[in-house]
Amino acid sequence: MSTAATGSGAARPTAAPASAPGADPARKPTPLAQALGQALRDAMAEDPAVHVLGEDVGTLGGVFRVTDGLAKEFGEDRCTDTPLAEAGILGAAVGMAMYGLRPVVEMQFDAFAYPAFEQLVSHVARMRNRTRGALPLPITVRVPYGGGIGGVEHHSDSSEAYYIATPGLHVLTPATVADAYGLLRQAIASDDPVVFLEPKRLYWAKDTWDPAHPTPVEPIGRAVVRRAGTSATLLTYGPSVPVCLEAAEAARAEGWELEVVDLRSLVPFDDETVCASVRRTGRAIVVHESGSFGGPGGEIAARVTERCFHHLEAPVLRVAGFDIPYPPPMLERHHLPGVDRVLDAVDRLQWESRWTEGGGR
Amino acid sequence: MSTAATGSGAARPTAAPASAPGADPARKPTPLAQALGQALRDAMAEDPAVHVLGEDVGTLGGVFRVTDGLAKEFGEDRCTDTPLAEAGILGAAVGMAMYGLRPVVEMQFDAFAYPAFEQLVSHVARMRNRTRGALPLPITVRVPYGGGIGGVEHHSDSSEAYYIATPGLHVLTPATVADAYGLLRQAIASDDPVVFLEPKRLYWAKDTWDPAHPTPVEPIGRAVVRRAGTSATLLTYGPSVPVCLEAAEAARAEGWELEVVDLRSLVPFDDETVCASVRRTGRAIVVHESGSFGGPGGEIAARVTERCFHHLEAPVLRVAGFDIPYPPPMLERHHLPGVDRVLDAVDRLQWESRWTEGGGR
Amino acid sequence: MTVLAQPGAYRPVPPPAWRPRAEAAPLLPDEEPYRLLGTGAELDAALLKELYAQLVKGRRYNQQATALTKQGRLAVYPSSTGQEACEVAAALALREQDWLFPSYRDTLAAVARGLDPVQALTLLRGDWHCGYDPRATRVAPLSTPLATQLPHAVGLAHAARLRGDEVVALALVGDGGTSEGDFHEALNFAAVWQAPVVFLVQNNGYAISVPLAKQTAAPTLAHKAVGYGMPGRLVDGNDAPAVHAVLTEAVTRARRGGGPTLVEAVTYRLDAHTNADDATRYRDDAEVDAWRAHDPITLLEAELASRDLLEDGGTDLRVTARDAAEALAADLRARMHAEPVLDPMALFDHVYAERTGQLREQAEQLRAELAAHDDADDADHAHHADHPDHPGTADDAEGDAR
Amino acid sequence: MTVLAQPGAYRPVPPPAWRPRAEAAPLLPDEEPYRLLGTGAELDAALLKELYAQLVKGRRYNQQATALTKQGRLAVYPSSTGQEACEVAAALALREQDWLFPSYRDTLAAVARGLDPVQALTLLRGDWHCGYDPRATRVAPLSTPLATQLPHAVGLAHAARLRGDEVVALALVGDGGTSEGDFHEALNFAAVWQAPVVFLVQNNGYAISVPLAKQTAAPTLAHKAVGYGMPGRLVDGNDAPAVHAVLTEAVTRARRGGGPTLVEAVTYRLDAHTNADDATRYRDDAEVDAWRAHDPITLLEAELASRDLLEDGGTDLRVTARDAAEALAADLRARMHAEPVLDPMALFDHVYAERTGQLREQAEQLRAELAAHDDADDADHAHHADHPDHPGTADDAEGDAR
Ligand SMILES: Cc1ncc(C[n+]2csc(CCOP(=O)(O)OP(=O)(O)O)c2C)c(N)n1
Ligand SMILES: Cc1ncc(C[n+]2csc(CCOP(=O)(O)OP(=O)(O)O)c2C)c(N)n1
Ligand SMILES: [Mg+2]
Ligand SMILES: [Mg+2]
Repeated sequence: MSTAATGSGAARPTAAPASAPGADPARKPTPLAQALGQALRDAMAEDPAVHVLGEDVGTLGGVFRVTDGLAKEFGEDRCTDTPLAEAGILGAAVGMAMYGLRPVVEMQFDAFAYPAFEQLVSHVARMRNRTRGALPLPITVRVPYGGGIGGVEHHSDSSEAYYIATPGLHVLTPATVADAYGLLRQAIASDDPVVFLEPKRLYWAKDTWDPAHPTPVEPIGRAVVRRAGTSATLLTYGPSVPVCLEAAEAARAEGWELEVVDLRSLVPFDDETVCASVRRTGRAIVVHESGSFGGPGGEIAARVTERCFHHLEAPVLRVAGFDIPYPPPMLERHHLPGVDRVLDAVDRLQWESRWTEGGGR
Repeated sequence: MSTAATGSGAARPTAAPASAPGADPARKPTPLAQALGQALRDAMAEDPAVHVLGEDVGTLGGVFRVTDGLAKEFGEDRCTDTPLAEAGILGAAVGMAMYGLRPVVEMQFDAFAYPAFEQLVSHVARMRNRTRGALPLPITVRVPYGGGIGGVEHHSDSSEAYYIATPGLHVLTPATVADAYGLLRQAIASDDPVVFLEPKRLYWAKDTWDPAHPTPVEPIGRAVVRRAGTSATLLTYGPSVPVCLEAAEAARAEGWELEVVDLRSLVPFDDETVCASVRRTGRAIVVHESGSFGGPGGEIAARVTERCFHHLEAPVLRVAGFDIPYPPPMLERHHLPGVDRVLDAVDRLQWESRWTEGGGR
Repeated sequence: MTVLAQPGAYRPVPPPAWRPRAEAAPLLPDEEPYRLLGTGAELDAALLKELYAQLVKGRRYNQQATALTKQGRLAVYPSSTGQEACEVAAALALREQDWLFPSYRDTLAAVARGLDPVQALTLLRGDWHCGYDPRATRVAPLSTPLATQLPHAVGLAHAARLRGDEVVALALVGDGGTSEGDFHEALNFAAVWQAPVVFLVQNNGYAISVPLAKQTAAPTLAHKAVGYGMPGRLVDGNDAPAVHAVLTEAVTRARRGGGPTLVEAVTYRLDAHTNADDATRYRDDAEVDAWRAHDPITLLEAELASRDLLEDGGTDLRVTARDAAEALAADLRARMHAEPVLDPMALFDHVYAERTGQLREQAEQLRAELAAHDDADDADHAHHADHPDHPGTADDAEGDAR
Repeated sequence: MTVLAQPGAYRPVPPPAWRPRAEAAPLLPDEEPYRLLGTGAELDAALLKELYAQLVKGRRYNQQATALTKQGRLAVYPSSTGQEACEVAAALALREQDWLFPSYRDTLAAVARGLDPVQALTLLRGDWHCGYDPRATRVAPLSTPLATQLPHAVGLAHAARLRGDEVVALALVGDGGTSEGDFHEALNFAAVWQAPVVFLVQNNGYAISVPLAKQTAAPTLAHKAVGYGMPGRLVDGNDAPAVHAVLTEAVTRARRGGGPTLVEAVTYRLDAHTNADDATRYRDDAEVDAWRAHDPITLLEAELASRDLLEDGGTDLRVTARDAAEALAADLRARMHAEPVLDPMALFDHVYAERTGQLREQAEQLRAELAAHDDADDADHAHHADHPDHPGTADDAEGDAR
């Protein structure tokens, strides 16, 4: 993974001690999962109200080892192995938050968050609004999502469409090690509930990073240009960010300079950064693993078109997973949007002037 | 409600006895809820495998009285009051369907379908695919949806965004009495699982209709033009269909001839009918009650734009509910997209020639 | 099952997995619902009087609220008439710092705890979802999605215990609600965590139209407790001092670190499910009449009479109670007849701590619409409001549909 | 709680709502897990031999499947080593027409029922989700989302009963799975409907790393049964004839219309959770060793020896069993080493009865990609395949991430 560049825009510091990045010799290749663990550790150390709970998060440290060591360091009351019941976990977290704690809930895999759907939609997302602000719920729900790790069925869903359609939730997803740390710290510090989507297949991806001086990152609600370009904009997030960066690199050989925007925050959505890029390039492709129909790409394409219609040289295209149940491990590579599929879409961006076409425009 | 017109296209007959509509003196104003009940009754009479189950569907006949009389007529084994547990209801329906029955499940209100979300997404939607076709699940899940009936919180959600983003489900929603009957019969007859969204505030809306000779309707997967027009296309469904028809009528006074397309079937989606209309009119607005962000409108706008880009004189606009938890009864009229909001959007369809604008096009 | 001889030749070292974690017997409920009225048990006179006054007030509150639905002042009202003993006892069993987790039927419990009835009824009036500050009142928002409030109660009680606070959470749920998965998960968490929480199931015999026999095959709902490793208690839900005693004991036990309790109070909903419901469709008068004969107020009044507690220095408790109840009803009526002050722009408040860009845009849109509408109103504009200000119940909605 | 005097002066007409619906005592499990081995009980020699042969085969199957993960031939394998008595007894307790509802750990039960192991392992190999026809085999797809298969079993059993067929459904779930809401809802539906279904909880002491004590505070999991109004049975899950006897009795009762049963079999998972799990992180060797001493195969072999049933006319049961097990392993190994035939276009099959327009477009897209890829492969094209054909487990995935 080569996505450590912080991108454009002034980075605002997170709660973590900021530092001059690059100056520190302690920066070393760090897997994304480790940065997530560090974020939990630092948040727990800083604020005794932060509690971690979920299945196997304690003794085992989570099946992805993100919570490794927390129970030992902070005690089982702060990092708690719960009974195996997701609605119960999230429901208990609601009560804990009502009493002033800041629970961080781990769902073991994306599809295993579904049992908690009612709690999430009917309570977590709405409690602040229902109570006219009296009862904000600072809950972070960590959901490992997406495929590419050879998991059997129900272990590789991309469930973001469900969450972004639920007002009251913030929906974040990091694609870099710095964001894994920085966004998770921001999520925990936020007084709003956050669905924090962790791209499973990037857990072991590494960036150069210093746990003692985490790189400051952009705040929630801001997208970041990970690679500047002029030909077209790739709008993407999470596990598809490295794919897009690789595609942009490959596209250069064919004469295209693709701009890659890492959305980071699906809700709130950064119309400003996204539209600025698309207005500049005139062409855009949304790339995500989630199915296409009813997926986030539709929203993104629609809103970009509403806002940038007269700047568009071609319709905003979508490169996404197929509209099928997530495939078995041996076939998933055919499902996942890869570099080739992105490049094929770039091909279809109507590079011939549209004026030469017969259409009604 | 004045939406009885069947619209364009040859109507294919449903399983119900077809007749020459209009010829029968038995046609009389019939509420939509009653047509739904009739569809259940006829399906149960025709096929002993059809079973209805849910909370209060038996003795009470459902809180909206849609299943009124079925338990008496077919016995409690065919129309069953279940314990109060939605995951259990849908999960049991899965098992019943595995054994060859055709369960029709009633969820009492939209938000009370959420406890069954895991069963729906992880099993109902995927069972056919998981088993390579060996285990299709002909389950119909009836979900009363939407607002406008003065319901307190959790009684007025529009949850279609969740269902359309789930491959393996058909998602249907009637807006006319004929469709209430015809689409529900088709849903029950379908070997695929169907989420059948019933617009709550149209339950008491009436069309002229004859229960003995139900008007044949278009098949699943087909949209229907409810009102022809040339200025712009309103793409809509369910509770917003009457709103759009009324808006179209009002717009005529201002010189606009709006075409109104009732989508009926969100999955599968009828690109053909929709795009034919938009290519003709050059302008489109998607209208629905569901929240805008991540809602069906994004998908519809995006795919119409992908397919009709060079025919569009303006970006496809969206008129939708706000991105807020569904409001309390006294405020819901400010939330629901009404005639004024549709007309405002029509105003914004860039009627001045775009060539006179300074933009990049 | 067939009991075969088990001479016990084979005795594995009992592995930790299956050593019984608790003795089952003490967790099982008594055979008969616990009762105090008519038993001659020693009872605190002041408590009996307080309960009586609250029951009378509670009944009047239920009647007044139901009347308000007819006047279009409440969107809907799920009455707890007949269940006042449970509602009132739940409120009185708690201390100031404790939390109440009501379901949608339990506004009375909140009112008996001291909540302003107008605030308690906000949800059902329809001007907002929750009309009070849960933290200030220690009353959680009324829960419409059944049983979903139970894990909240567990989490809150657990958090309080971790903080070292002596807080108990009391959560209310109906017989129907016990079938939901959330009930199961909440009780299990509570027992595993030994959280200071008390679950009160008001078994009123029906979940809307569905009778208990179609809801469960359990001997009693209290028997569910043993499956979680907590005590289950069965109490006559129309015997106010008995409910109060059982709950107080459970609350005290919880406060002392003894863990959760499941209490089943057997009672009956004398009114329909809500004002919009027609109860004659699913139950007959004889059954209702049988329960009317065991009205919690009548029972308690008889007890007070038998103990000579109805009159006290010239004042008749019945009169005092009725007067207080009338005062509450009159005040409620008056205040509910005032139009609530509604600000449509509030729709965008508190969705998030700060409005997102999306919401700012939508708020601007609504503001413009409202302004245009005001202008139009002045000009008697043709564009109509789509819906009446006071939407009715489902049955009323016919007039509303187009 | 304090038991106060209840002279019974107040006796309301017992309203239908709270008359106990069943006697509680017969529903409660015995104090000790039920056992047959070593008890001298009368036992069918043929059954003991059959169980033994199946246990040996099952153990070998578990070993072989685990070995296949190391060779990259299975994506993952959750072994049932140590739990073979439960797996095998579950299979043997059923008749031809009955249905088995396995969880993800229970491929062995399916194989013991006669399912082709290669088909049973399809999910875990990763070439498709379910490798067999559930209707033809009366084995439901392995359920990965825990406890979700339980309501399916109830619905199927209920449907069969409505149709008048003598079909019983046996559903398997783990101790962890009992905490899920679906467990609760399924058992409740089963009891209310008196559905012919048997729930077998394999309590192996852990849900991945979480020990039973953090999962439940119940005396035993079998105690949960009384809360639904069904019998709860506790059995030594390493005693194959005991598990078989308890399940057979429950299945027979269900078949005769006697309703559901909850069986808790106390056992132990000797292997790690899956091949990817490191069990030393959460349990110590002493515990594992204690359970190894109660290995179901050793126990049954000792019983056979004590009954002089190991040798039969010159053939040694141990040898026959081992040979049959080796044959199964060899066949499995050979067939699993063959590359599965994969057709990427199958991704679009069976999503619906007919492909939607959306899927037809996407299928065309993939077809074109595959064609281009084939061309490119010939030309040694630079665009790489994003993922290896045989993805590993989570621990292997490091090499997979970019
Ligand atoms: C999750 C959920 N499902 C369904 C409903 C609809 N509903 C409202 S009240 C009710 C019956 C509740 O019965 P019970 O729990 O016994 O409480 P009671 O009404 O008797 O107080 C139902 C089914 C709901 N509110 N929530
Ligand atoms: C709904 C759901 N939540 C979480 C998981 C992840 N998970 C897989 S196995 C497992 C532990 C299961 O424990 P238990 O039920 O005791 O069965 P065992 O593994 O011991 O056979 C967990 C948490 C899952 N598969 N499904
Ligand atoms: Mg009830
Ligand atoms: Mg286990």
